[in-house]
Amino acid sequence: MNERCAKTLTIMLALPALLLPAACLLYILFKGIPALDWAMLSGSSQDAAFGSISALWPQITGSLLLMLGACLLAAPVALGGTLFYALAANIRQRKALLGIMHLLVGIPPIVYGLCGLIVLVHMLHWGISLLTGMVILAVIILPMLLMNSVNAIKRIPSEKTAAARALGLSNGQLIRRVWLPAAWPALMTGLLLGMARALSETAPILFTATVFSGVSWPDSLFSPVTSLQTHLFYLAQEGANAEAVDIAWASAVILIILVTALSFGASALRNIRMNG
Amino acid sequence: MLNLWMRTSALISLLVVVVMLGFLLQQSWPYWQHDGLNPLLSGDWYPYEHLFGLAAAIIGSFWAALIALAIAIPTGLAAAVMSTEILPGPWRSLMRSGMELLAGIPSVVYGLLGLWILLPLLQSNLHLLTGHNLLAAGLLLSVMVLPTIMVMTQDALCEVSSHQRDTAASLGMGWSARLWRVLLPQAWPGIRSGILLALGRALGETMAVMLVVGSMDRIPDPWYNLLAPAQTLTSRIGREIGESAFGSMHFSALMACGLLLALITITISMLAHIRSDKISVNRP
Amino acid sequence: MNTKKKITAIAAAAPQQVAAHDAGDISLHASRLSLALEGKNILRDISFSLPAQGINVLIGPSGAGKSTLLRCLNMLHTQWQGDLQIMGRDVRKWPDSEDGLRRTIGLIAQKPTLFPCSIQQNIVFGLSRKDRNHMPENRIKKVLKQAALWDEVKNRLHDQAATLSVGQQQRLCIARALMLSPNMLLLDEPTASLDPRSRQFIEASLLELSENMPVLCVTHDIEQAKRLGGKIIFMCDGRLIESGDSKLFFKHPNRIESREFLRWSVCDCS
Amino acid sequence: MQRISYFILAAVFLGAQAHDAAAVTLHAAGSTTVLPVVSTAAAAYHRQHPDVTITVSGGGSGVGIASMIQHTADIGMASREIDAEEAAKLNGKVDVLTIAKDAVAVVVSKAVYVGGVHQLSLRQIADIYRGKIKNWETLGGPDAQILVIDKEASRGTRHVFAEAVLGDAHARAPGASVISGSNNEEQALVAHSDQAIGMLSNAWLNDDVRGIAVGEGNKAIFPDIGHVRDSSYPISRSLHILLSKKGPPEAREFANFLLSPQGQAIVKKSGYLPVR
Repeated sequence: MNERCAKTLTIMLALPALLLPAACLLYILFKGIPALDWAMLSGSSQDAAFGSISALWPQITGSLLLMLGACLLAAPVALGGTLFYALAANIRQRKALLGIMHLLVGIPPIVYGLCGLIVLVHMLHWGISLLTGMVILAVIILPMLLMNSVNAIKRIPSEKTAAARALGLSNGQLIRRVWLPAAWPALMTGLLLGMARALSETAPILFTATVFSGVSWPDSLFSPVTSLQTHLFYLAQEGANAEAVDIAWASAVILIILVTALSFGASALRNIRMNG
Repeated sequence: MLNLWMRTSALISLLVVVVMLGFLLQQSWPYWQHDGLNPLLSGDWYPYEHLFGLAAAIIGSFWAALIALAIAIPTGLAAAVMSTEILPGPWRSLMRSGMELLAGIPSVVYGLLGLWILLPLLQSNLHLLTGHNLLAAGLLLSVMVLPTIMVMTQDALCEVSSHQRDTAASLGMGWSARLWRVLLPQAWPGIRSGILLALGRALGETMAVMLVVGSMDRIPDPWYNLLAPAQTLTSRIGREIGESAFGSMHFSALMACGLLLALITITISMLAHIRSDKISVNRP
Repeated sequence: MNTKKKITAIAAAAPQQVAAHDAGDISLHASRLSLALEGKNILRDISFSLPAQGINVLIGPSGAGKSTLLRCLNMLHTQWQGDLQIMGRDVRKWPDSEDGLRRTIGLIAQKPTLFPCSIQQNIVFGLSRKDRNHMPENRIKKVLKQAALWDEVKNRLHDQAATLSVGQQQRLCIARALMLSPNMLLLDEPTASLDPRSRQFIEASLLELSENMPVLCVTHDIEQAKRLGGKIIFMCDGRLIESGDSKLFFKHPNRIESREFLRWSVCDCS
Repeated sequence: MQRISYFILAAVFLGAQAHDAAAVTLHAAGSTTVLPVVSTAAAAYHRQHPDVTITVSGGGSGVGIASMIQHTADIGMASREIDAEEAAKLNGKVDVLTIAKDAVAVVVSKAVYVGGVHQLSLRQIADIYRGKIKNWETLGGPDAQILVIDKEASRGTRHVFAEAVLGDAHARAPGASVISGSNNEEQALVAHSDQAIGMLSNAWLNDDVRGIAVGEGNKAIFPDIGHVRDSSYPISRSLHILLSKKGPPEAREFANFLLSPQGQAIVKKSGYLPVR
């Protein structure tokens, strides 16, 4: 009797956790799908005036550019850091590296934005630009990527490494022929999750990389972009304009589809690792 | 070549921390020099009168985070217990996917949800002047940190060995006794890390909070009044950073907010890291 | 509160009633136990019974399903088919649910598993909160003596349990099970990972305990089975092959599988 | 891996550079009151001059002026006059062009307007913002507490409003109960409430957000274009764009476009008063 009470109580407490994901998702889809039609995705923002900007391609392009740039910048550093951890570091350096990564993970994204504003926008005179946004997002996802790849390398059985060493493989050969083939699904999983994270961060790029409108394709790395995330924020403030609100929900749906696709990809890769 | 790459990468990681904290301190230095630590105790923030009191924002940040945790901890723990100890396997992974989905929704979308569902609800049900208040921020944050707590607790519960479970069961301990006396105590280090990470996330969340908190620089009066518009550190930064001139005292004060936020969250994540440092540091 | 007390009272009373009724005859009776997990037949048609006291040894090669059978007996596995009576009572209809059944049967696992607290707290871990707080010293002393551990831990009852050696830990597990005053003791290879001295201690205390209650000890060690004596149950590949008196079994095994096992310590039953 | 990623990075960079060599991108930032005009004009201008792209972002008049000081934008947008401190920093390096005139309307929720509040004197408005009047009943409206909406300190609308009503552009408003940012955000706040008062450019008025007359007795004046033109409405202002004297010539051409009949037509369509 007592046990049943305890279980019922637990389920009651847990109910919000069951219902919330479904409720949030359904509400967003309910609001966003009707507003989402192909006409919105085509054309260029230059054709439309303020508040009725209905072509979302420039925003999607901007978001994807920021995301790809961030990954291209962060991935080599994360991989290099992992190899340093695995091959060159002594115990103290290892602890220090992990400590630094935990420290970086804890810092709120907006603080990265502030530092980017000081150093990149003002001191290096990059201005509000695509490159600034890429670098800031790269720093934000760096600790995630690095910790993930350290774990991936650690999960390779030490016998494999020892056997390769016994065959006289050099560090480079060891990495290329043993570690990468064994760890690539895990590394890719981390990368995909990092991409999802870069797509959903808004605060740090709001005042360092993006503008309200006027960009369909950035001229160079030093020109600003528009992005889905920040577009959503601008539109979210326009509560009274029915059309803007529709577009906001549509943007939310697109953003969630992109993020979910990435994390589903990550899950699929995780399963490959389990099976293979 | 390989060596150079490895060492450069490690150095970059270190450099990021040093550069970030260094420049934050450098830019906020005029602010600290101007008034010392006094502004931490004052709630008056009037940039044009050169009054930069941080107390209202600090108190607001902590209130919002505490409300979030007060809701998310029981719910998250119960959800984790339910999924690992009550539900059969397939349901467990469904719940986990749900949580990952919740965690994947960008914070600005939560802001949109808050603005369009939560605020009108609060305003009409509690008969308030406006739904913009600390409670709204706390409620929104609780949804956002729920996945952190739930997933960390789930992992921690799964790590309790089956030997411990079987032994407790074969001593005739009931379900709730096993939960309270064996599972939760042994999973506590993991749960604690989850809670601390959630606290850090709640303190540092910007977009959603900024849209619903009301942005009034006022210390809640009386101190437990959560139904009036208030301010948080992140919302202050997000709203005002664009309008302050680089190098001005206003800019410096905002950097001080950022530094403060960074120091608080670093302390929290270090606390979470030190005790949960189970990752062995052996050569793979 | 009231209900709970009542149920506890019934559980405590039940065995005595049964004992009076069955007059020290049979304490456990299993007939046609089968268990399939994930489509694999682990146990097939197992029938046996245990007398009201004395030692019983469940022997067989590894993978024979011995541990699984033990876990079925105290309902850690519940999906089995067949009929199982303990103290003359159907285990599926136990008055105080599975937890009450498990308090009546002490199960000791192969790997000593202690909780991260002191030795004394470990001993009283299975009791209710009230009993934990007001446990007389001499009761603890008694169970520790029964488990042949008292002399080694009498001065360090408040030390962390993890500071004990593995052999001592296993005896602590036995003491912890005895603390619940079980009517039966099941042991899953209790000495498999222990040094000879600890093994000796445990075997001695098992023989002593078996004078008052049935003890069922799983082992794959033929020598240990010989030392313990009593009744032998021989299992192989999820089937019960042969059971009977220990001396007879070792001298004249009836079945070819038994002979093979006694000679090579392995057998092929499939 | 590393070499590949740098190659890709370089390719992206060059690709972006080579996209349109003759293209010029101008960046406009500042007041959200001016933003709709500039945003629409920028789109129209781009259609006529495809080689000039103008990106637009908001932030408020303070941002518009600060971005001229910091050289982070080519065109600044401001809905208030430059104050002494800013003028000292600008040091005469910037031209200020007035492109439109506008009234800052005192707005109330529909329920308040319907409930009987059609006009307020400057003194009454000041008392509301100072926290001396807290209920609409005092002013002849419904019995409801007043939701006093203030704006972020950098917003041009607030400067003009505070100067006219409270006597100082930076005056505190201790009676305020919530702070809003952009005009859109404030419009949404007023529309969602039944008891709000706020300040909005008169281009944002609609059925849910009603402007009220300002003044004593029968001398009260509604904030419409006619009263702005003859300067009788007490809370009015000029909308400016700021151009650096050393800035790109394209920025100046765009300014001329804004002052041309076509540009002024956009001003009028946006709800403001043309200057030419």
